[in-house]
Amino acid sequence: MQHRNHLGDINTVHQVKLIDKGVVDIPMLQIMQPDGSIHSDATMPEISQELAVKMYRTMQFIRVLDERMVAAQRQGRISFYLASTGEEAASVGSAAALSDKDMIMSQYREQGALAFRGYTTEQFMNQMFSNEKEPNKGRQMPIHYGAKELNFMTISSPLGTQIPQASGYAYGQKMAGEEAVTICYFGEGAASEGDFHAGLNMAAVLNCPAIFFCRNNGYAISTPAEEQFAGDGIASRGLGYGIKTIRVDGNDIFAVFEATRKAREIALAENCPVLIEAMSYRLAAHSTSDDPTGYRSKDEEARWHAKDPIQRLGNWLAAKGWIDPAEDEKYLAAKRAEVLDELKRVEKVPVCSIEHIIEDVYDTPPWHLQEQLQELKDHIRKYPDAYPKTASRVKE
Amino acid sequence: MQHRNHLGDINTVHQVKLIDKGVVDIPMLQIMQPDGSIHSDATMPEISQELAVKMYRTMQFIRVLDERMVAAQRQGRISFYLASTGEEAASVGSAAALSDKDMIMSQYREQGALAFRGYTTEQFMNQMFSNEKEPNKGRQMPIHYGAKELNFMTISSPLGTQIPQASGYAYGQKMAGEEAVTICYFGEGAASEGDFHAGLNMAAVLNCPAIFFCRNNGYAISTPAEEQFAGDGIASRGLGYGIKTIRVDGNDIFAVFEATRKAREIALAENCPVLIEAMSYRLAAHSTSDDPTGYRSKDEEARWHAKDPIQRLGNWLAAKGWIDPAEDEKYLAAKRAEVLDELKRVEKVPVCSIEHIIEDVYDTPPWHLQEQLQELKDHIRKYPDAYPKTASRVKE
Amino acid sequence: MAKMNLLQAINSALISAMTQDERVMVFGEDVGHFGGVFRATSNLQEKFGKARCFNTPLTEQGIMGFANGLASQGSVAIAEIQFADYIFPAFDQIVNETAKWRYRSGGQFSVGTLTIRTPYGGGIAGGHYHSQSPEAYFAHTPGMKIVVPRNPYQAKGLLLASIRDDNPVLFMEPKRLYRASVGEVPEDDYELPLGKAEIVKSGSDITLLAWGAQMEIMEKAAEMAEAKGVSCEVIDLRSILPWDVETVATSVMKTGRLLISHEAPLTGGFASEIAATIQKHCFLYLESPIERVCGLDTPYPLAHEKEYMPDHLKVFEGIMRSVNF
Amino acid sequence: MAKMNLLQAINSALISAMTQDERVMVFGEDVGHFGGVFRATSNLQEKFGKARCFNTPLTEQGIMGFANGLASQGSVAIAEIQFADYIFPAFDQIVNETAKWRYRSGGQFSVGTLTIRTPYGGGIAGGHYHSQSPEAYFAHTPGMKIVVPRNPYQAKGLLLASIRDDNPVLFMEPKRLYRASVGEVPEDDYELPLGKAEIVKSGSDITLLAWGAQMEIMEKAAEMAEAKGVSCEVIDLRSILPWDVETVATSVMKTGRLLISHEAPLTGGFASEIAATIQKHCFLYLESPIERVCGLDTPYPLAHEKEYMPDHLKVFEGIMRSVNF
Ligand SMILES: Cc1ncc(C[n+]2csc(CCOP(=O)(O)OP(=O)(O)O)c2C)c(N)n1
Ligand SMILES: Cc1ncc(C[n+]2csc(CCOP(=O)(O)OP(=O)(O)O)c2C)c(N)n1
Ligand SMILES: [Mg+2]
Ligand SMILES: [Mg+2]
Repeated sequence: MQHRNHLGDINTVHQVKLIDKGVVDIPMLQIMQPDGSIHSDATMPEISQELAVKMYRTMQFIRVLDERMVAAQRQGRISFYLASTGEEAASVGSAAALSDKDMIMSQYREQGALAFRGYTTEQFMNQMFSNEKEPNKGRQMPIHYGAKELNFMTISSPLGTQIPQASGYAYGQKMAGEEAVTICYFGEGAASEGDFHAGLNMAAVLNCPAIFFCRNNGYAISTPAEEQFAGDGIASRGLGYGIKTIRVDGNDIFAVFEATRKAREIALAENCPVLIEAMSYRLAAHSTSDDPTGYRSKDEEARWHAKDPIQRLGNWLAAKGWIDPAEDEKYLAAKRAEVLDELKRVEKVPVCSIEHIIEDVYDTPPWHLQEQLQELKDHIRKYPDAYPKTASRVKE
Repeated sequence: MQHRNHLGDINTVHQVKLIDKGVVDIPMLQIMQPDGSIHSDATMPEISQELAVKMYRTMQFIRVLDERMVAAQRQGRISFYLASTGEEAASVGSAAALSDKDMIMSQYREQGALAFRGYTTEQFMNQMFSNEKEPNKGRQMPIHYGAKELNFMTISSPLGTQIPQASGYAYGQKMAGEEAVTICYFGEGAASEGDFHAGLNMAAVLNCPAIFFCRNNGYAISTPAEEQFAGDGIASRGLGYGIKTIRVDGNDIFAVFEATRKAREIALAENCPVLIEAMSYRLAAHSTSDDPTGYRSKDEEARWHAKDPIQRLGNWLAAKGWIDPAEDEKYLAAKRAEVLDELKRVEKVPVCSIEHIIEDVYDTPPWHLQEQLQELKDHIRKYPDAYPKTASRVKE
Repeated sequence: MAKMNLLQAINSALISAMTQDERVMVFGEDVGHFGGVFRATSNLQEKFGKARCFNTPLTEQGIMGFANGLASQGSVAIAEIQFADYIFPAFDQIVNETAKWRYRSGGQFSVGTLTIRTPYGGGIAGGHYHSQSPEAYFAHTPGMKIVVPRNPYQAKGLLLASIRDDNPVLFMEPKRLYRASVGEVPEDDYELPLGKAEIVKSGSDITLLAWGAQMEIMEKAAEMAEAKGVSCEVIDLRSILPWDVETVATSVMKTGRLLISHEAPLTGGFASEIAATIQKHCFLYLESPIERVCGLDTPYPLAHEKEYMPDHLKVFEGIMRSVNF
Repeated sequence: MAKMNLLQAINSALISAMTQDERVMVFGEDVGHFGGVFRATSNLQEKFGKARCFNTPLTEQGIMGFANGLASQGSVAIAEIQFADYIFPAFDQIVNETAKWRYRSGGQFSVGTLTIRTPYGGGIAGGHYHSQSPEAYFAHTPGMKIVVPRNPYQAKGLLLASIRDDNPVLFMEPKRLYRASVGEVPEDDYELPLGKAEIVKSGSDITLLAWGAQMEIMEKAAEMAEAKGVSCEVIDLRSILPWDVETVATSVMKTGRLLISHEAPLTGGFASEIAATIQKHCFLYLESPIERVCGLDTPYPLAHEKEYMPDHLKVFEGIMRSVNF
């Protein structure tokens, strides 16, 4: 093979040789079969009962949360929601293979990773109700989480921006001598943004210990993958950047775990990025603003329902005797109740007081923002009925 | 192989399989050896004597033009110049394989393609002196050519922007039913821009008959290719986009010709883009503002001087008996004289009159620009000595 | 005439344009079969085929690069940016390329046949990434035209004019009004002039100037002020670039007062340009300082959206400040 | 003290910052071994190693994305954009990310340790892609600070303050002055305040306001005006965002007149914000309309650069228009 990142001599051919996508085969790692059994020639990663059950329960919790919050949105209790149904194994399995010191930079469909890190039901609720208890101070739309203490970077809506950012963050970790990597999640749609290209190329050239984790779930809102790219998925791009790449069955949590574990090991040992493409399917609508019936068939959805990642791990755990299937319903019921209780409790928590409107624009509010706040407060005091969320708390 | 642009089933492996750049070998097409002889197992493209000599003379002309204009810049006669020394075969060879109807969108180091299309010495001079005879009206820095009648899009300085533009242009040609493609030239440095990613991906997905022609000349100003990317050149990226790709020896004009001819054929027949990576070396300084002695060795330069593309074709032509080497010096001397004569003549041509300062911002100058022009003219009339280029021609 | 909401008016304009000229193409994220996330491009793919109305990959810089190339070829390119908040990755293609294409080529080439459609503005609980009003970022860019309609009738006529104008036009659609604003719209093809403001209501004490969704607010505030005996002249600027200084200046010379309002942050918003120009043109006529009632100098908030918005009460207060100066 | 040109002052500031804090990193196109196309980063790689001063691939959006991530991690990121004309591919990363990072996370995360350095402005025969002054594009963006020095002394002190300020700063360097402006600069570390304008010369008849390379022009015009008996107060704004309204307003209340000048096109330039604000603050003090002497509303020309520029003659004419109003 030829490295063309130098100017040395290079092998020649004397007839046109077209390189086309057919030349490389990028199969997908699968350890656990759709029925929950392990491939006979697969090496199971070392996973304790405690960890396996935690992975399972986290997926179940997320499934419950997603269902309840979609319903809550329909009832008008929150303005927006976005479920990860069908893709829980991708985010939970990858998060499980990380260290808590690793930074997570996510897109928006990785609630599983966040829950795995320990984000509580109450924290989820606070964020979705944009209330004053939320560390992001109610500034972002529902599902745009962020938690410094969990090393989970606050989510940004503009797609793809976190990709070169992850390269920079990882570079900083390396310079600081931390034994930590940055994992960056994104969809196959976001991978079309210029920032994807910039981020992966820079990570490769600047030797950044980052894991680029693409959730290829077949759709970007209504746009199917075949209108998004013409190559062999996102994995085939790794080659062009000189980035080691693993394609994995995104609905097989063990495969996801193992790929991520391996990627982390390589990233740290070799100070380099690794690309993972997890093949999965967005069983849910894109978000509560979307209705997929207009752009895909029930048939297609049914095929992927059959590959449900939670069921798959459940089967394995049950066969192993690590869970009692009878407990499942109890756990789900308890989580449903917990979510509903928190929801009811949290929806009464007020939003931040008006003082916060000018905070965090700068490290401290400059004089002009203080002036604008003062004017605003005077105005609210004059028309308290028009600003019910804040008026009662406006101080001099 | 697996296409991941659908959601069908996919082959699996049960152990982690890392895909790394080593897995594909992308050799480089070479037809003519550095000494000018043809590889015995190569198929020579059909090239008439007339065409071969035109290619040769165009390269020679560009070499002369570059030398003279670098000197002119040193003398302070023009403000800026940028030579293509060492890379003449890449632009001339590719342009020779095109139809005149094909649109050329270039970066800035493709004066060879422009000269091949018929741009005259006088036209080159007019542009470099930003004078009133220049169709771009003296609005752009030297070397930013543009010629509608030659289907040569006006060059833009911001790097990479022409790449997605070429996809759009080609799409338009296809929709208009034209038997024509768009060729888009860019450097390996510009290929790091997000626009590269967007442009190639869109061309692949939207089936645009475009040829993306990367001149990999080892440097982007001072930045060597190994600090630009870590993959196997730019060619290896074609795979990720599902774009048919050819790597070619950029100093072998026959290989460049044949690759481009083939690419054009495929682009038109299959309505798809083709990527060509031409391996070459920027023998010149980046531009007259640059001095490469600070960042690369004389040795390295010498190795590439030995691969001079003009010499190579000259040897072939001489062996073939299609040129008389004795004519060479005459031709060069004539061209040198022509360039100098035009230079002297053209440097006296005035710049556009002041009226043009507000033109072409919009289709017709809106009232506010007319007002600004009026004020400016009044001002120039008041201080004619301060604006010597335009004052004498300011009308009421 | 038919009753249409603003989305339907946009859709009707696109159908008109595509029917009349087969070089017209519509593209962007999700605009194809799905008809766009707001459904402005509904049925276009069915009617005109996949080659003329198509999804693009998810890349705004790519969409605008592609659009520039397509327009320079002579096709009529109508590119959608899904939210104005996501236009920034395309900023270079717009500001350095679209706007300078004709100029740099001495008029040899142009992208005059390009129109960029994008939904903008707040009031939909969208927070700082689904509520921005970025008109001022583009208004500093010679070579662009910028147009903002206030209702369905204006939307169809201005969009058709934008598509056919031989200059690149950024057409910003007030998404808060997409379904909320309903009105009579001719089913036939018609155009409204670019670069011309419209006096929506005559008055004598103060001129109120805005555009797009903010026009509703101005009218509401004007009613409040009229109840206090203040006669308001309400103007819809309609075109941000080039803008109609004459209509505004003539009005201000009559009323002696000017209030401008937009949702975008105060500092560097387009109201600043208007104020700077009008204080010069109307210096001797101004009876009080020009008022700007705008968004705060913060990102667009979520929980405090209501407080942030330059609503009718703030505009009303501004009017009273101005007349009581 | 040592005599330095503006480039040397920048280089000296970078050396100071990198010596004092090992978390400081400098990167961008060609800034490594080569020292940058203008040589502002000369010898940094030799002194501090390739890990702390390095070339990036050629991608401004990547540079700024990387810089955002690096700064959010706690490193001190100094990113160079080779020319301000090429900052637009990074517009999204700056406007949507850099500027909103702290806000959207409720202060949990920030990129306060980020500084973006970029050479701007005309007068170097660079045409429309090597001459732009894009400060106004960024000035409409809450969360950013924008700083422009006028000479070597200012450059070093303001750059060090920018690097250490806990907010992202866009530091724009007047490239026309890189070698042309020479002055005494302390070799030691020092900082000059952000957000504060400086009165460069006191006067009583008119206030002249500008920043960066334009300050030279103002001083030259002021001399011409003084010769005609007009006493000029000359102010260097230094920080475009947040800007020092108080110093400017106080001056205008004294002089009664204001002229603002920048190279960027008139429409939507930062002079508009200043004019809009000052006409409000100083309404009863203004004796003539606020004058803006700026670039034309066209791309920056090449052949007609001299004619386009707001030179001392145009500023002088503006002064006389103002005092003779
Ligand atoms: C820059 C930008 N453009 C457009 C959008 C609107 N948008 C939100 S999600 C989405 C689709 C993303 O698809 P993908 O990356 O595949 O992630 P998935 O939703 O499938 O998880 C789009 C277009 C955005 N948020 N940011
Ligand atoms: C967007 C942008 N960034 C930076 C520059 C400054 N610049 C001009 S040429 C150049 C290097 C380009 O290298 P490459 O693409 O390899 O082309 P080559 O000069 O080798 O032919 C740079 C950085 C630019 N013109 N545009
Ligand atoms: Mg997706
Ligand atoms: Mg190069």
